[in-house]
Amino acid sequence: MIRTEEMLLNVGPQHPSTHGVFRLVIKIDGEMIIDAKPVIGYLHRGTEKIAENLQYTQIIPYTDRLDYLAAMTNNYVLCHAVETMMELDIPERAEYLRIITMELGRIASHLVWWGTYLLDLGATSPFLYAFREREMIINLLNEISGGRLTFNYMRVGGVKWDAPDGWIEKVKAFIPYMREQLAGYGDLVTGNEIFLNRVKGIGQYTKEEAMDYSLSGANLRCTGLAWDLRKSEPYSIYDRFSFEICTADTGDAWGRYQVRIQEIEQSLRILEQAVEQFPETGEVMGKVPKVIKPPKGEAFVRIESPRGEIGCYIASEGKKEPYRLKFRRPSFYNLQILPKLLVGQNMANLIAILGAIDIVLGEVDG
Amino acid sequence: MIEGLLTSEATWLHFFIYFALTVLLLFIVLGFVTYAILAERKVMGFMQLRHGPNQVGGRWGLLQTVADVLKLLIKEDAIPRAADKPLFILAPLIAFTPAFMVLAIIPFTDRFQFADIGVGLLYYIAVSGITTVGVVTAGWASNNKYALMGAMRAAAQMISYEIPLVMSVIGVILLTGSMNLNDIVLAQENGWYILWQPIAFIVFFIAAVAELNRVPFDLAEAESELVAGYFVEYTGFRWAFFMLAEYVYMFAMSALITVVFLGGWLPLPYLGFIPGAVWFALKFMVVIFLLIWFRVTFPRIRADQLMEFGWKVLLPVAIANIFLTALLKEWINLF
Amino acid sequence: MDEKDKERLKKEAAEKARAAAQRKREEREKKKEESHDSVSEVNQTKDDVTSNQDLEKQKAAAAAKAKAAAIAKKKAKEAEGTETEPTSNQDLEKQKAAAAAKAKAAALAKKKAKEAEGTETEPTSNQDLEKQKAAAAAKAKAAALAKKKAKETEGTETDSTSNQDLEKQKAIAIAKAKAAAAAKRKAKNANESGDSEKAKAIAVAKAKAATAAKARGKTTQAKETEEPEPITPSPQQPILDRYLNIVKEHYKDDILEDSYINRMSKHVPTIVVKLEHYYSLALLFKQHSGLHFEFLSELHGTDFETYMEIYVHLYSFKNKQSVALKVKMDRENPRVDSIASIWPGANWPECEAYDLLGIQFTNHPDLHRIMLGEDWVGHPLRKDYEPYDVEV
Amino acid sequence: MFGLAKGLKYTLKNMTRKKLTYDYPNEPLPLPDRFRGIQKFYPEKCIVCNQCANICPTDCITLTGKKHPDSSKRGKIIDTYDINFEICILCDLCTEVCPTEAIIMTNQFELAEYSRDELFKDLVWLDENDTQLRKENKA
Repeated sequence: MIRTEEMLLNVGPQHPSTHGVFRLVIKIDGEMIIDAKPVIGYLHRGTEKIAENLQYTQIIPYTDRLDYLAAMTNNYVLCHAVETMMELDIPERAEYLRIITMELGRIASHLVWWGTYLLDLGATSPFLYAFREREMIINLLNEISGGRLTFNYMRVGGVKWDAPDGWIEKVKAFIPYMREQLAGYGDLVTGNEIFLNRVKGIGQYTKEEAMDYSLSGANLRCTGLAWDLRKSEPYSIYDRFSFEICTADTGDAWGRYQVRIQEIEQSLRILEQAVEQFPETGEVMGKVPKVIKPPKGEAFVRIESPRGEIGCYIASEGKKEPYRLKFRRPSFYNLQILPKLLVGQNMANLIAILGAIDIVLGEVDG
Repeated sequence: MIEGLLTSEATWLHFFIYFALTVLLLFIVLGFVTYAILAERKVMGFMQLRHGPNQVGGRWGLLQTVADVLKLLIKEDAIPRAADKPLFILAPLIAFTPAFMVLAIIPFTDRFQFADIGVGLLYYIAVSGITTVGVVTAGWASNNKYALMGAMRAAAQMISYEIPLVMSVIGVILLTGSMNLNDIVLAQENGWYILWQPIAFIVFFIAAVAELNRVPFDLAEAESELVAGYFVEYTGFRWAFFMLAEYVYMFAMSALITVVFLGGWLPLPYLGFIPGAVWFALKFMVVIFLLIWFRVTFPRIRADQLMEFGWKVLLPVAIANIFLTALLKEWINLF
Repeated sequence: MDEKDKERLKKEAAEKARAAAQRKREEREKKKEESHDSVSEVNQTKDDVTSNQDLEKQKAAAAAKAKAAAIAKKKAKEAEGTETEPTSNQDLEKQKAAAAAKAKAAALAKKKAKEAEGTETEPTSNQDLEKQKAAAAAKAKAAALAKKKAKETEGTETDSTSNQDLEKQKAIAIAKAKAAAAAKRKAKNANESGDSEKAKAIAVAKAKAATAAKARGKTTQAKETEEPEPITPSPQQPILDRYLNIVKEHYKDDILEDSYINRMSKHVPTIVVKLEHYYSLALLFKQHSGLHFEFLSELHGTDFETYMEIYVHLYSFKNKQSVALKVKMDRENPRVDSIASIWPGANWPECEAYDLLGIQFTNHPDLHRIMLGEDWVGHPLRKDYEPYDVEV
Repeated sequence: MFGLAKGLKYTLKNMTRKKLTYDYPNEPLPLPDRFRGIQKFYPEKCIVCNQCANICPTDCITLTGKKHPDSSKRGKIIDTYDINFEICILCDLCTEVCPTEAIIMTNQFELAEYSRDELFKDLVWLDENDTQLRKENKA
């Protein structure tokens, strides 16, 4: 028997594969992980505290910076919470614009995940292919909102801008293009034996464990539970579109991969229907009081972000500023299961597991 | 001609001629490394819908690597305080020197070869193994956990893949009856060994990629896992030495593959008017391109899978190939 | 004037690191008031801004300003008080906190006594000025809180307000007005004794705030009494009833503080449980087949100034139903059972609540300051949080 | 093995495709009209209503007004106007609330400076920042 010594290894906060400033203190025996302890908070900016001194409109730019890969859904969840409290009616056209931008954002977010995950696994090219498509989405969103990453597009009661001329046509043209590229992704990665060996059976958990750990999004659906708030608790106008909840039944990184790739397809389906049904004319801003003051009380709403269930809790005193604002940040909840998954794995799997959870540190740290 | 110098009278003149030729080779190799890096970046760029380097040295970025090397040379030489200093300094040299030593036995053309020794193939494999020592030394001396893990991975990988590498060429040696690289090339006049020994070629190529620590076998420096693996603490010209060693090995290994399986400088039928050096260069470049292409396409294999693949797949296949070749040879000899 | 103003501001900044925004607003507001051409002129040039809005803003700013000033002053005084004690630098923060707590407790007690009496003890001696001031501030605050509470109960009780309620509110309003008056008087005293401007501002602001609050209270009261809202039973009501029945089956005594449908939050059935039964009810919620809330969607805490609250949003995939479980606890020593052993997903959210609000979770597997680090002083999401180091 | 071959084919096919990179510093990036770049300020349009400073989520705008020099006219004119680009998040809210469109966004986004102090832009700088202006400020 060889005498081995355990050592403590700091993965991060500056590590190429932790997707931000995330630190993981692992105890390893050789390359085998015995214990893992995530350390977060390096990107904590106190959004919730800041928000207590801001009017609702002023908070929207801050939400952009939580999950900076899918800022549209963050914009939406805040507006949705306030609108639910105030029982506002949103104009049809604004709802469609919201859906279209959110689904575009979802595709963009999944593309970034796809690219960076493959980068974690050592393949450099998928990253650049994914960013080729993402760049097109970003350009579309830039055109409509004026921002490439932090859109600040939605407002309580509607959206800031109407779609510019020809924008809907551009989205329309993008859909078949994206489908074609997805097939290419399949050729490049999905069938690749090395890749399959890296992800199959890695980071596996059961449905019960997933529920226990409050996982959501693809992390939950990969265990076979068909749970997507867009379908299960339809908000906005998602009930008008036909699409499927993507699931896999393996509960491992491969399942999560499949779910996310399928979700891109389903988002394209929603987009297709949305641009088809897009109303010709109409307002993009509903009738909203000049100063937004939700009535006294509290509300918690949750919607489906690319990373899972994003929620927003507002306690209002009937003032311009929220008394308490709290975001349920899916990455934060999803990351909790990591130590459990890591024990007994080796270094290479660490990256594969962490990557498959799909965290955004801006969101984890809030 | 060069070979003659080795056996000639030991005079200063001969020594200087030989020395000058060696320096010439050194510069050729350095030139190769410079442009191999550029080519790799360019090809990768093109495959990834980018342009690659195009700022320094015109549209094709011809001076990009030169600029990079200059930058590396004038960079601060940082040695971690807790590092084992003598070993830390020594490690790049240990890793780098064998890379040049193996070049001596490679017959680039029928005349341009520095040492035509009888056991050329064996020499190559034996000497190239020394580099692992340098890598492990670097990993150990850095006093960094990532570096240590990278070094251990490199050592394990090198040992595992050296064996199929050797085993696979035994088929070729059986057919040739010699370990001399010149003989091996000449034996391919009626057909390259890639045709006679396809299994050996595949095994050898895979093992060679692993030996070179290139994607999909780049575990030792796995950027996304171990940050940079064994040379994570190295900067400046010491780091450049590791890089140089890596690319010189790429040069040497591609040359070896060309010699052993692709017929070295031998021309294709009816195209004998093209000089051997050109043929060699062409075949050589195909191999290099293949390596780069792999790098663009594949994800990294996992450490345990790498071991499994080496011992459970490549080695049995290589051994089976030996038997097959032996049978084949006997069968041919019967008639 | 400007210069004076600025100087004062600087002084204030030195003694407190208060949100810069408020200060700025205050300054602007002051200037606006002083210069002859004020809001109305702006209004003339642009019709976007209504005077009403501006007024409101001003009022809010003034109130905020006054509050900030009061807090700062109180703090300074407390610091003074503690100076006599042997202090070492490193202990300072702790002491300050302790002193703050003490002072608060005292104020609370006093306020309570006063409320019970329903009358006001007049400030008697000049030397006690500071104490009185603090008391007055506390009183005003208490009155506001009481009002808030009253409103809350009103809001939650679907039946219309009773006479008793009305009376209580009236009493509160009176008390408040009195408090304001007292504050003003005291401010005058303070004026004579030295720091003039600030105190005046405080008094004015407080008075204004008080009247505004009173007015608001009256209007809401009127509304609520006049038109009892036409209540259509919520579609979720049967579900809540079912929950309550199950809870009743399992507990003999009443373990719930409250239960209602939160119409504002997509009609989610909301249950407020008593602190000591929080854990067992959570366990029941997870394990009972009729409830079966296997998914913890959200857990967070909130500081409601009079109490702390934990809000847990649960969901049952089996029954496709959700529930909001709330528990209230003492603000000064917030302590609650951890439910991380029931839902492992509650682990980090509880750490977050501990970190940002200082809520202690007993039996938590690994309670640590997850966001800010162990060396952070204070709990930022508490409403009385003061940054340890002055912002640069 | 088949999957590997497919991947190789895909990358090889991409080798001859059109390159997608921007030649950025040499050619300006194509940006839409709505792009939120550094603000341009029109001092003559400003009515010192303070709305931009109030709406700013990061409080990076400070401004002061002075009396109109022409005493026959009422109202104020702008005296100083500073934006601190260390903390400005270019959220576009200031231009959204401005009643006279005295402040609008441009397509100018290059803000890198050698010193943080240089990120403090004053009225003159913001006035002179008049290239690539946004054409349509309100939807």
